[in-house]
Amino acid sequence: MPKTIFVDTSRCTACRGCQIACKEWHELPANKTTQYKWGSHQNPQDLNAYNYKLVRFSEHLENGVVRWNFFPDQCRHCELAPCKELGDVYLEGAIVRDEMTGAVLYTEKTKEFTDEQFEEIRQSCPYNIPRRNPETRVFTKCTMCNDRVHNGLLPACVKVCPTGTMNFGERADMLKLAESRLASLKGKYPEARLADPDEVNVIYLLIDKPENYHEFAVAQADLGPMSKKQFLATLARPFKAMKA
Amino acid sequence: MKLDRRSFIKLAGSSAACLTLGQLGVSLAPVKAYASGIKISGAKEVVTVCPFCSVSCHVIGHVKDGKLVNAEGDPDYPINEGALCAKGAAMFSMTTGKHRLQKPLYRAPYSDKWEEKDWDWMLDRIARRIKDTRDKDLILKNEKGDTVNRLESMFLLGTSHAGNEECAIAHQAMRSLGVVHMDHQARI
Amino acid sequence: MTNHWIDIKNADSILIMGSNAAEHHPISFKWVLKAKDAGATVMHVDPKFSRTSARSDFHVPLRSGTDIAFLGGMIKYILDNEKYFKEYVVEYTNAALVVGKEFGFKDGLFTGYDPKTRTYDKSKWGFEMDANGVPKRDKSLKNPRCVLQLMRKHYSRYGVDAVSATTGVPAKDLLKVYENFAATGRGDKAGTVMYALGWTQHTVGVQNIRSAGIIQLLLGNIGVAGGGINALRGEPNVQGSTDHTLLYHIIPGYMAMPHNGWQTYDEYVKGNTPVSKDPMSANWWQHKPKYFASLLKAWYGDHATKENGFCYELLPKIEKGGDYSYLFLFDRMYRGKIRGGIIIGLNPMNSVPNSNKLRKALDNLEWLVTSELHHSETTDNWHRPGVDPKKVKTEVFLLPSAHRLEKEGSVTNSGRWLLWHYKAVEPAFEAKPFGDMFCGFMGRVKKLYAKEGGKLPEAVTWLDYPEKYDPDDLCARINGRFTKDTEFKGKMYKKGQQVPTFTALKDDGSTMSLNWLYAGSYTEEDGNKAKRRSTEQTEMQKNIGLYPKWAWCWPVNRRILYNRASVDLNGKPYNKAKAVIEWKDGKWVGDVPDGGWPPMATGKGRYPFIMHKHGFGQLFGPGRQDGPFSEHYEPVETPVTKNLFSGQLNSPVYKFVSSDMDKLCKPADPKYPVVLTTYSVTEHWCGGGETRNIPNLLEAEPQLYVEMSPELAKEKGINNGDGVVVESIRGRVEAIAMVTVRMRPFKVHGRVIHEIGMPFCFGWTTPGTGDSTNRLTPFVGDPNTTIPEFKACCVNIRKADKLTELAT
Amino acid sequence: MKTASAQKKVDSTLESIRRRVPAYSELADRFGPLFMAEGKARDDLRAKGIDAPGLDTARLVAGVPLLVDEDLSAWSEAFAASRDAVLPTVVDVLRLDADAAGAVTAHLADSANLVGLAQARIEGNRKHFENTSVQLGIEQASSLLYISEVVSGPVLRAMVDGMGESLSGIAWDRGYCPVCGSSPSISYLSPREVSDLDQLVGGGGKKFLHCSLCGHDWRFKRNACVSCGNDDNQTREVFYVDDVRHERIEACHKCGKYCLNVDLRECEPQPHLDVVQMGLIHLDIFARNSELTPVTPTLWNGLD
Repeated sequence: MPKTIFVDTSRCTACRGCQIACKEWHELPANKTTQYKWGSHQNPQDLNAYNYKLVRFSEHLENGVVRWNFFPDQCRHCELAPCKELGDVYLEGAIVRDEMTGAVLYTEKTKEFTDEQFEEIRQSCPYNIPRRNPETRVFTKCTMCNDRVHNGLLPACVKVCPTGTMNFGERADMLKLAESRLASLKGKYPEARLADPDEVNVIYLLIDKPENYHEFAVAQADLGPMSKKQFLATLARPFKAMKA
Repeated sequence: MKLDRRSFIKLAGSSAACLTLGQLGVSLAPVKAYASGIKISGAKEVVTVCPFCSVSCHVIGHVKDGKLVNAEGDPDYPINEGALCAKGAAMFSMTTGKHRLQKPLYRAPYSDKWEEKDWDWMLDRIARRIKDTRDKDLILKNEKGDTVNRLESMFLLGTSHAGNEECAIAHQAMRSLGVVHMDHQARI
Repeated sequence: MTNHWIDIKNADSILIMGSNAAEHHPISFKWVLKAKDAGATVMHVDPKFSRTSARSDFHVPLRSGTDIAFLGGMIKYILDNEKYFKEYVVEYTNAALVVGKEFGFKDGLFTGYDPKTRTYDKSKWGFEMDANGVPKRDKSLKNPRCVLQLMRKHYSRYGVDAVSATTGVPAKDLLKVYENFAATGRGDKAGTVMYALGWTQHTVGVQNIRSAGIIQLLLGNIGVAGGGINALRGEPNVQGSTDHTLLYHIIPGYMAMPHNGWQTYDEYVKGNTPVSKDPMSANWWQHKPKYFASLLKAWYGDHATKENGFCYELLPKIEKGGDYSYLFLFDRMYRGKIRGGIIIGLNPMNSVPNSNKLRKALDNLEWLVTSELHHSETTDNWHRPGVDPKKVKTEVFLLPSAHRLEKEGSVTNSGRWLLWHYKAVEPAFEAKPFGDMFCGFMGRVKKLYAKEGGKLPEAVTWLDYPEKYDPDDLCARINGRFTKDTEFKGKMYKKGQQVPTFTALKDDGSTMSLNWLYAGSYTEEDGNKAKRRSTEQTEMQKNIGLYPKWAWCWPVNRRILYNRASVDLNGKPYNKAKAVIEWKDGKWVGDVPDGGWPPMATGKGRYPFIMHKHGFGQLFGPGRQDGPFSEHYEPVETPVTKNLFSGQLNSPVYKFVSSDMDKLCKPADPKYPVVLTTYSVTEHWCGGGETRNIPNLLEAEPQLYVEMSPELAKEKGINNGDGVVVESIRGRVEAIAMVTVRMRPFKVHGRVIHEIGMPFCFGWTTPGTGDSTNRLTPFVGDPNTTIPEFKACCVNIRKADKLTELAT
Repeated sequence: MKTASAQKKVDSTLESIRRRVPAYSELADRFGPLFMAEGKARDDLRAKGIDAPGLDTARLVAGVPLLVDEDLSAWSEAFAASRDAVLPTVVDVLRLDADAAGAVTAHLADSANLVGLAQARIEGNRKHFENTSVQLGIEQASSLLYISEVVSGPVLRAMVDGMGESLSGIAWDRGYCPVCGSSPSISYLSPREVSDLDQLVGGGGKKFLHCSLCGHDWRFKRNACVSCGNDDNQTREVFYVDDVRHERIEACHKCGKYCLNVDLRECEPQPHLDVVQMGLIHLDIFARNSELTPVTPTLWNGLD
């Protein structure tokens, strides 16, 4: 049974403790950020080689009332991960999945992917997560703190969270928690939902429409009659991959 | 209630009464071998108070070899109950960050640089400056002839970062010198 | 805070106004949400939608500087709809007192106004006395000159329409807040007010808070669990530094600073000790001479004797009515009248208004001592951008100071709890506590005077001052000691032993104490109570979250001030479910009561507001500089030309200075049509010095921004992320536009007024991040406190052609 | 720490001990079955329901634990059930010779004897164990004490589980258990508290002491020695393997005692507190080498 992170965005206050704890645990350097042509509290602007985790800020007016949504974005550690499926086509074992924890991991070998292959793999991710370290060329993203988890420890972002937004445990337990939180919030927030709970191991509870959080809060919805699983599998087919 | 504490814990507290693994023929050799190969070190846990807002959350600092290695909310303080906000949680980096001043610095009039000095040199010079200023400017009587003993040309600004004891002696020092221009964060 | 952090959970209604508690006191919000979870309504009234708004039940945007209009409307609502707690109002407030005939109010001015001096003659605002010198009371509240009737008349002008047109808050939102909060005007409900700098930083700051005080007294919310007026004090030990008084106008323990009108000890005592002829009034300040004498005794030790007025004559005397706060200090410095000084743990070149003037003023010093953790815009002012250091004469001393974790001592939290912090590590590098610095130079100055003599040397040489900084000993001295063998309450104390409580203090020289409020905190019997960590409590205490054995709280470990107002005349709690104290079997149980007298009904009781001369909560507050009732005045820089409540546009008594750099724009100046408010950022601490140096925090909030509504952005042709220039009549600041729906345009006086908001945590010593926002703000101050008006001024904003202060 | 299933926790804790440090495999193999049997007995008793002892606040205020003076024969059925579930495994684990095993089994077959031993254990009546050992021909009284503890454990633990809230509400700041009076075998720092309250939740980290006999956990001051109450920063110390900060020795240099401590804020899944001690003997070795003695002697920290 894999491990799962449950992200309850209804509790998030955007304190960014998780974002900073992630950097500290992985010893990632600070980016030089600016507000110029950006103008947002969301900094850095996007995930990058030094930010595996980023709190996204999104706001809109709804009947004159401000809605301000916070979304601590990170890799979803998909049950069937398109990045891995596609990566395996080019270089088997560069992207691996830890069967015990369910973490999808980018190994040192990922530096051998070409830039085109990286771009395809990035495109294959329904959540736009993969990034590449420009110096080492290794792919980067959230590791679910796999080393910590193997030692019986919580991921750094979960450990630091002061609001109960970040939760971690057995997939079944997290699903149960997610469902119960959803049930209690549904009344007040009719738009409340879980984002792709069947496909991923980082499950977000949203209380507003997904597009009001972030373009990639859920996997793209217009997939026609195909199930998401089928879609992801299609993506990973060699033919399709080469065409892309 | 015929029992006192001593009697009901004497069994649990007595190692003589306790079975050992050796008595069961279990060998601890592998564990002892493992234990001899690991490094264990000690740390102190010190209760302090977060230096930011006036909720004054209590913090347990972990100190190893005289250095702060970790800080966590004090779960026993009934107000924060172990929680800390983002700034409080960053206290560790703030105390240890590279931005800290290392030595007393002196900038001479019209100079374009700082010079490193020692504390005694600085304090001697500051004391001289204060005394000269006071002797030159202390106003013993105002225009009406009232005794006022005021040193208007010297001031103290700050600080709510100081502890109560520091504030008490700061105030006492300033009043003895005649300082009346005195202010700090409470007014901004 | 009249109450304390945990007590917020007891509230039924929470009005957060002038505070962004969730972002700036995050842990306080834990208790807000605990109350919310138990059914309380949480309301946030603030110009900007913040994370506090997001977690409240609802947010009401209000134009900066119009809080009194908003609250005046609530007072009118409470009076018109009889929502006040009648018994409480009659028995415990001065509602029934009859005001003297000289008092009046006309077109924005109270009687006694002198336009030449811009001051009021407050003697015109006195109460009518009976033959015994006791204030006349009309408990029927029918007398047209009783406080309640005068108040009714005063606030009759604050109808919803005028309030709405002034504040920009739609009528329905006003009523939503009024109804909800006024519903606590009964014994079994409580409402609390949480405010911070959003209320104090105005030229009407004190009256903002007075308005809330009036509301809370009307609703019977003072002294009760879940009630009170709660200042969320921002700075780390600002409660303690106020109690121990790094301020010009008072001396430790909230006693007046001597002025030239009080030439002798006796004159001081006479001028400062209130006398009440009412046997029911405790008039606690009648004991002031004991506290004052003990303080002087602590300062001058054996040299202070009853015969020499405890060395009173050595003390400096301010000029009566003189102001020596930042505002006037920096003005005098700008005019070259200040020779030198000390700035520690403070960055006024960034965090005090009109930075351009201040920065120039600082150049005029001959010498400056600073003590900091790091370089700041103040320590390094002499080489700021655009200045040639070779032309700056100031001799600057910069001493590395110890962080709180690097020293031990006590601090006082917002709920008045005295808390000990232990030293965790040695100070980094050569840093030392501020205490070492003070002892270091004072010891030297004393020696110099002993050796060389000089002016009034005994003021320094006679000082009983520690040679080495020893926080534990000082903490004990703050509590106070007997200076000779003394019997107190049947117990013998030796000379040098700790006094057990402030009632042991005397004015005959037999006791010393650095602060009477802290007497009882460090005793022979219990040692240093700041170190207590017991969570022991009775069921009654547990019920409302009182921890009487955790640390200690001033005064006398009383956790909720004025708690005798939480019970009826028989000593029974108005709110049985959340009782604070109760008279049971001939004694008080629960919190430490405000004085141990039996309940009022016994005839041996005292009125509950013991710190006021007459013993009543002051609906009518004749002690303030700007009037006994609050009154709406526009900010000094205002986007409107008239005040809908009177002909008086601004406060008639606000403080200002008038150098060539203290310009103010005219009302509704077309050149500066936009309202600016300033605030803190969660990721940075105040002026930002510490946090700007933490790379990961700077990554998260890297640069100075200005939050503005999409409507204003459109009007000005500004896009999100554009570099902009914000200008006031005093200065210009570069920032990046952050266009956000969290800022809303206001409909004021029938037209749209825009407000923008900026943080003030960035400075030039962290290159590329921006520089002081306070170059824009005006240095005008509240007439009572001289706290400057950071929260509202007028500016304009335009797209920048190029950026020089900000990295792009 | 209460969860749905004690067995599940025992299992995952054993697995984690084996995986992390192979040197503990032999211990895990030998004692694993016993922990599992205890866990099962406890789960079964709890499922069946078990009466709670009376809660006398006056006694508690005076510092007298609940079960002192309590007549345990009211629970003799539960003791019997626990005996049936656990005893065969204990006999096996202890490698008792056939005579001793037979004698013990026969003696404990009478529930009155079973209850008598439990009662003697709670009341600290060591003589009773010595006398009974002699009668039964068992070499060491400590074996009988151990057997009695293992058999009583599931009953007392199920009792504590069943009392739940009422127990956590009592005020108790002493270093011994408010239920049975025993000293703690280990302490832990509580995990973060996530409730339905939409707020900054407590950061956890509260210290709880875990009773060596009945498994009750009670709150204790974070910064005080369990044994002597010393709360001075300078004379208390924590020790841990570098980078494994969540498993530590809390030592008091004033009284020379130590107690192991696990920081549950860091742990996922949460360990079984009785089992986890078996995997921390390397800390006991360090503590003993540093001239410290455990607050409570256990099978794991005797080290010979």
